[in-house]
Amino acid sequence: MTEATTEALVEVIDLGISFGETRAVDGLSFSLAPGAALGVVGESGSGKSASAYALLGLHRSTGAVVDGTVRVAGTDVQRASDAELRRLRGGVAAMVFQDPLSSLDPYYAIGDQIAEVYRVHRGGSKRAARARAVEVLDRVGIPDAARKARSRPHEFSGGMRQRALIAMALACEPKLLIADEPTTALDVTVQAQILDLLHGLRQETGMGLLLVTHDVGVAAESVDDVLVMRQGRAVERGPVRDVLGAPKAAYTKELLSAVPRLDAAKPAASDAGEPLLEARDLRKVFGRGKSSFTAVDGVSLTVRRGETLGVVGESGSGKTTLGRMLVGLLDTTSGTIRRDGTAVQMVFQDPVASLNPRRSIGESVADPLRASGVRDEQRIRARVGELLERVGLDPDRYDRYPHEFSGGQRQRVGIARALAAEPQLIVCDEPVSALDVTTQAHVTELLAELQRELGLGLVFIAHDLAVVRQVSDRVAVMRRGRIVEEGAVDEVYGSPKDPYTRQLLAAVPTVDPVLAAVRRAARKELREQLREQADGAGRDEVAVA
Amino acid sequence: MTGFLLRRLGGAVFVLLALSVVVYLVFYAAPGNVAQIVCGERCSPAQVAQVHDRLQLGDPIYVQYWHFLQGLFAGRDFSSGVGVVHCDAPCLGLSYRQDSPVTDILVNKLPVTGSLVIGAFVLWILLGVGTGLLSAWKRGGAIERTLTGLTLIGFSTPVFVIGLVLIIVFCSTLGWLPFPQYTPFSDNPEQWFWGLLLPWISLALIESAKYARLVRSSMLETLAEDHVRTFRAYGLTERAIVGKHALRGAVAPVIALSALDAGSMFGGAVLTESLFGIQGIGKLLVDSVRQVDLPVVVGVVMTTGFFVVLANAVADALYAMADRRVVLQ
Amino acid sequence: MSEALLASQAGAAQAAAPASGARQFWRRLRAQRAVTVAAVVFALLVFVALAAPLLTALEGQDPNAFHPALVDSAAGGVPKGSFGGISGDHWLGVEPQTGRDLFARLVYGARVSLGVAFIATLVQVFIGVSLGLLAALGGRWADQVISRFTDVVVALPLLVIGLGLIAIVPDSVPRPVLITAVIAVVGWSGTSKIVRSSALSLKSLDYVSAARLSGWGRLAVARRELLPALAAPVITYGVLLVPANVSIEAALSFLGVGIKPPTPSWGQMLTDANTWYQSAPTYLLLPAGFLFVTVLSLTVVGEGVRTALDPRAASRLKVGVKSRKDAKSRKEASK
Amino acid sequence: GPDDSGAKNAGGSSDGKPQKGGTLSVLNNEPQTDFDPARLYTSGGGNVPSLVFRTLTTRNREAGAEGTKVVPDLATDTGKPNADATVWTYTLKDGLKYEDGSPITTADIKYGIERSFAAELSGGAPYLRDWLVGGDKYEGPYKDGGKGLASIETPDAKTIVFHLNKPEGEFPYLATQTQFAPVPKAKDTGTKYESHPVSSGPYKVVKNENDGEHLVLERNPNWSEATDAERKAYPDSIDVRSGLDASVINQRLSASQGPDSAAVTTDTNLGPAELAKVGGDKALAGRVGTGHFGYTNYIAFNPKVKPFDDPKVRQAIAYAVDRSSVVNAVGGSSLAEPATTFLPNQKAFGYTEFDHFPAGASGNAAKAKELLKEAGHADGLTVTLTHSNAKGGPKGPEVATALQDALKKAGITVKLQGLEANDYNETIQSVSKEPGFFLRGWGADWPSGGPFLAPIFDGRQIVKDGANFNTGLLDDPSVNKEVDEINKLTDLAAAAPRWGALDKKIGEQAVVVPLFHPVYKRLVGKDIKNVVISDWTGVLDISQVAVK
Ligand SMILES: Nc1ncnc2c1ncn2[C@@H]1O[C@H](COP(=O)(O)OP(=O)(O)OP(=O)(O)O)[C@@H](O)[C@H]1O
Ligand SMILES: Nc1ncnc2c1ncn2[C@@H]1O[C@H](COP(=O)(O)OP(=O)(O)OP(=O)(O)O)[C@@H](O)[C@H]1O
Ligand SMILES: [Mg+2]
Ligand SMILES: [Mg+2]
Repeated sequence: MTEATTEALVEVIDLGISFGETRAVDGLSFSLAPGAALGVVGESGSGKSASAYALLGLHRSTGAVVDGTVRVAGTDVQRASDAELRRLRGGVAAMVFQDPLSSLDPYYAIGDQIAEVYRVHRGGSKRAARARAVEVLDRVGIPDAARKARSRPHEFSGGMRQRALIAMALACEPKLLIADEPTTALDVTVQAQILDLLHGLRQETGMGLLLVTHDVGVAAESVDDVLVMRQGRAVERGPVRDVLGAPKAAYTKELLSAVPRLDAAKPAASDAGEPLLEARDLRKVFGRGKSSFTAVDGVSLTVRRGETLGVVGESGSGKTTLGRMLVGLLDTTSGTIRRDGTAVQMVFQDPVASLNPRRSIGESVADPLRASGVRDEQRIRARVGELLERVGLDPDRYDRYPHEFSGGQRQRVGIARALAAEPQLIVCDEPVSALDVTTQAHVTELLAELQRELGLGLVFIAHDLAVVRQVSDRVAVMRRGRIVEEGAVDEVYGSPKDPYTRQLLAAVPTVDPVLAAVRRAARKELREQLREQADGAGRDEVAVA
Repeated sequence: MTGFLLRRLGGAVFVLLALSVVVYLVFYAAPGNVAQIVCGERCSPAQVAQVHDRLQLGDPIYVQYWHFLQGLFAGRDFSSGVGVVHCDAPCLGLSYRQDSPVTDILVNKLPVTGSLVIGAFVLWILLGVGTGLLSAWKRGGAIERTLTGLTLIGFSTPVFVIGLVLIIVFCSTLGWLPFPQYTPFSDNPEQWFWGLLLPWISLALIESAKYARLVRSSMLETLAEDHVRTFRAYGLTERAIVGKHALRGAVAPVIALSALDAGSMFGGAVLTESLFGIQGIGKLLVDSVRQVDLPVVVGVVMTTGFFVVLANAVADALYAMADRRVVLQ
Repeated sequence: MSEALLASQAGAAQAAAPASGARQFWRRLRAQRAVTVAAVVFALLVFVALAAPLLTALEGQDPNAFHPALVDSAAGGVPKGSFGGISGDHWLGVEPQTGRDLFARLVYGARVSLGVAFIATLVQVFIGVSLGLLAALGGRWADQVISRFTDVVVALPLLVIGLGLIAIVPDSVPRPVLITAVIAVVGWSGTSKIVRSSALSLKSLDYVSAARLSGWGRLAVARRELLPALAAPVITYGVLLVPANVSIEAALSFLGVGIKPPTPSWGQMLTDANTWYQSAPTYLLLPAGFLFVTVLSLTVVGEGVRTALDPRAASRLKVGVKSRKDAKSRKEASK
Repeated sequence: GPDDSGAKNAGGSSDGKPQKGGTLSVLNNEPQTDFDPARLYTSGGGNVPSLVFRTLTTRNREAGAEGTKVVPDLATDTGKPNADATVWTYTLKDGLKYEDGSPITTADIKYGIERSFAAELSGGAPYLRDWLVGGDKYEGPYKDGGKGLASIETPDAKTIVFHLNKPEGEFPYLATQTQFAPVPKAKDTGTKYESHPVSSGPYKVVKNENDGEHLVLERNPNWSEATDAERKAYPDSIDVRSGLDASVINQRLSASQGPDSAAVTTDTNLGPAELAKVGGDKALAGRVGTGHFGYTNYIAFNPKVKPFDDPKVRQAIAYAVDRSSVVNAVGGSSLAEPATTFLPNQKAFGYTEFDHFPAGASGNAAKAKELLKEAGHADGLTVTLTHSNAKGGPKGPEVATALQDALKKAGITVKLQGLEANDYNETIQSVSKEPGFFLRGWGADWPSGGPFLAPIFDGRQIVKDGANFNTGLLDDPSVNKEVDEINKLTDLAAAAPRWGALDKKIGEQAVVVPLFHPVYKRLVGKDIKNVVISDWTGVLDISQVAVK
């Protein structure tokens, strides 16, 4: 039963997790002291999320088999009663899920959901809980939090939903925060802000942090120790400085060398061809009357054959909305889009929602093929298998269902599906945000290859500036529904004109932990500056971390 | 919103007219000599002919229908023998058998059926959703199996069996409840309630089974979704998760179905009404069909139609409120 | 590539390639023992219905033969003897008033009730799903037209429809066909409403958008993406249509468009038996029991199908997990 | 029947003399939709209506066979006929008043009768139209320009004279019907009159909700016991609720809780299932009243349809009929008595026992087969039996299937054709559409052979283009003549045996096969006293019932 062991907040010994015949985690051991931060990096599908789940006993009665010992804040998670587990969950240890976009109840206001969770652990009146919800939403940088707290999840952008989930976790002031890829949908400034917030909380409240991430830079900025995972096992473990500075394991070295660099540009693009898509003066207004909100405001752009247009920008700036309008999934409020029969596809930002849970991923990928009239089963299977393989998935998993895949794997399924029909234009909405750097490199390479071969046009929405630079010919920077800067990628990155672009570039995390600390201090200063500016302009959309 | 209302209004007019046309056509084709039935078995052919004339049955069907439409929009006059009965504008005609305006008859019956339906509705929603909730919460256990069994018994037993058993047990044998009887609410609310309790219960027992099953299955679907995992991971009790988050996912089909059931029940829960001696619209319909009292049948069917349309409009509005992703059409 | 099939690490021999969707469905279905039992029960009922002449021949009774001597005429016609006159000749006793053999009437009744009610249910579900989907996906006009048409059908009482049919349909149309058609026509609206409302919710989901982008038409999107998700409520509701249809069939016989007497059906037996439940309880309990067993077995099968349709249920059902150790550790884990 | 008079075994549980006061509840199935004396079609003035409407004559309110007699009501006697019974004269008693205290005059009775000719107020019995001189042409007081019907004379306010177009010795029976109730012309509101008819009887209408669904009657202060020898009027008020389900009525009466202890029903029999229960309960059995109303259910043939044109086929069917299963189908021997005569077995009808085609209790298949063979149907015969779809009724599928099974034994294959009730009536009552073989029932408008036999077997009553009841299309001059002869008799006791003889004679032709006579079994509340069941109505007379 519960012993009064204070030393370790988390104690994992010889953890193993099997899903049926798949052994996802095997012999994993680590511990975490109160107030400490452990980063878990590694290959997509290496069992990071599965291990994180085990800390809260979330595998219980799902059919997954867990062995080994897991102790969190003195509670033996494996043996704890349901009531004990409930006390642990949220109150002692809170979790931010990897797929934040589908992790909120679509029917309830976001503020209410946070308030509900808060009241379970902290009690108090409904009013107080709502106020707390607004407070934490504000802390994670949701502009106009009091009003936005009344929105339903579908009215939030991807990054906003992710932040709402972080807010939910923080609302209860847990002793341990398990954050599974908490910043995948955030632009670098907001990401930095969140990471700083977590850092601050650790210092203030002694919160322990288990940060699962594929972004080595993020890990470098926020944790003390790193655990590198591959194929369900730990391959290397140690202080962040040592592991990232002088990696021992071959895999770690490989990983580090694959980290995209801000200065690595795309190899000279083939000559841009005729325009595939032309958008003029796009506007999108959600809602009506007083509660209306202009998500996209007068955006014009052109995408040509064989060209990649990178779109970066603030979370909630209208990137997804724009992307959906471009492919025709969303009606425009005004403006025109000329597609001229271009075959378009989209990689959705939320890989969970974009896959039908009842159809095997092979079938989902095969969908565009079948739609285009291919009937030969053999051919379909072969083609799908090839696509799966090219995005780094085992073709034998054709008949598996989405819930059997890790976050990064699902994202790749989505890419494979978009590629299946050989479209002329793909709008990729954060297509590699959940992928470890090696896989990421692999996928971007694949896209580049197809672009060369087929003259594919790409709209590449991402928050990772390095990746965008790597894949794009031109880049557009969005903020508050507008394109604030657009141009050839080298120009924008080399000599940014808009202050916002400059701020973005400054916020890119670095792999060097020492440099990271220096940057953090610099950011704080910049933020203060910016706030003064904003105050002066009568705006206060920059949240205070 | 105004667009929605206007469209619905147009829809309602269409539904009501379509219903009246269908009823006219059916009764035109159906067997049964109205004049003979109204006059009585032993009327002579001459007397039958007089009645035939009096009811204007000799006119071709479209003329009769035209008169009906005229009555609907402009009112009509009828002879009472000693004088003239005027029937005001939304006039559905005069009952062949009762010689009073159909609208008056319906207005008398509406509170009766209304009381029955509204009470039963509240009860069956509570019972159905409650049972569904409980069986989703306690899924896989003995409680769930018992509940499933009970709801299915409820559903596969006809109302006259359930109703009669209830009467015998609670009224005759135990004497806990008075024998069901309709007392207008305005006369005596307490008697109204006690007199209608058993009819409500019997209807609810039968109707609720559907809702219980449906709620349960929708909830199980929702429980498999990702967002439920979030609340589990935040230590919410299974009860809270089932009762709040999973239930919300089950709301859509419940709203849709209850609108349908409540609306169509305004056309009368015929069996329930006749078993419990509640003289509502259902009983009126059966009697009128039997007596080939066309104006009343048209009136009843149009009333039902009206409530069906109304209930659906309310349901759609509610539904759009419940799920903001759905736009009101 | 980097994809890790970790099975080998777990020491398991080369894992069999996962089966195709349909095969997995069957696997998940078969993993539920209650479903197998229920399916057998239902199959037995169907067999009883099909083999009615054989079974009654075995008993040696005719479903329509009167036995006035077996009932107590002065007491209103209650069957003589205990338990509704159960004897070696009359396995389940006899009907009050007429003395007809209950067993024979029940097994013959199964033909009508299962045949008509079941087929009608299928037709209702088909119409309901089609129209519901059309309303949800076909745009504003289609929705308006279908919804209002549904209102008209809902508002038309069975009585009026019955009368209309008596007038229109010639006698040459076989009764069972007519009944099935009538029941189907009056009873699809619930399904259609449920399908419409669920489809409206579903159609805003990303995976539906993805399918649309793939180039599928509305119909194909509905069939491929929405239908599987709609199966749960539709099956649940559809199962309940069976007893409802049995009652409609009984009601239709009042209107003269039902099965012609003396052919028995459960619905009519229930209707006739209603006042008898104090004096001759078996008369009511037997058809009620048969109907209940039918509905229960269908419910369990439906529930099983619903579960099996959900791939996420596979792990819960532990399909493919054979190791005993797993089961043990799971037990531990859950306490 | 003579052997089981309802009054003997029925009665309340508490003893003592009946007292005035209290409220009597009437729990009924059918609402009193017609409460206009012109529209009512009742035997002997009806049960509830006769509390409000007094008529020239009325039925004798005595138990059993005594109750089949006609006695004076408003009139001083049962009528004075002229020599050939074509003119009938009545004189009113003194001191007769309406509920508002105004006097009742013969002009009002004449007006009441005239009203019944109006198309607006149709529904009554056909006799006035058929018997009164000029009755077939008269269209009622609303259309006659104030002239009235000349064949009714009111020489003064107390005297009324009826001129008939043929001798009718049974006119006093007719004068019991509600059309003979006075209606003051000034108070006539046409079709609306029924909502508040002016009372001449011991009770007046104080509430009439939803077309007779709920009636409340209270004492009429202007009714004088002295002028009314028949109605006892014990309760102070009477509350009539209708639209109740038969099984619920019987439940309520047997439970007898609260106001239901002072409740009766005038229209709901014990059902077969309930009989079985009542049989096992002594206390309950003591509260059951048994009565007989003159009614016969029978098989009707249309001799114009093959093979029923052949008397042998009809006789074969008569032999093959299994009356015990038919009786069982309608509720068993307590609710029906097998019938071999068309006339009910009551003296008033002139019942004469006969069984021309003895089938025994369960049919004589051998004899039937023999006859079929003679008729040339040695290999059996297939016929269609048309029946009503109304469940549980005497013309419904239950009886039809019982017959089907019985005839099968005689080698007759019966196909069933069920029709919806309206359709059924219209079909069997139409000379052109009439099927060959169907189920039918006939009840007496008053307890005499006349209204029982004439409509069914009198060839002059065949209605070619309307509702016809002579379903056998029998037009036998000797039958017609005998009907006329008996109608001339004003000595009803002498007339009765002649009706019986006529029945026996007609029976030989097998144009109908009598099946059974229904028996009424009615439960009363436990506080009900003075239960009187006459053979005229077969049910307890609520004008005699007391609740204290
Ligand atoms: N329910 C499940 N059934 C079967 N296999 C599963 C299930 N959940 C996860 N897996 C498998 O277990 C492995 C580990 O998954 P996990 O989600 O922990 O990966 P991860 O390290 O978080 O990867 P990513 O970075 O892509 O999110 C993957 O190979 C995945 O396919
Ligand atoms: N259906 C909707 N109703 C109301 N507001 C919406 C809706 N969808 C999006 N919004 C709002 O529009 C803005 C832009 O959203 P969008 O999803 O396009 O952002 P984004 O640039 O993709 O952000 P992220 O990088 O966080 O995904 C957000 O402020 C969001 O709240
Ligand atoms: Mg993961
Ligand atoms: Mg987005």
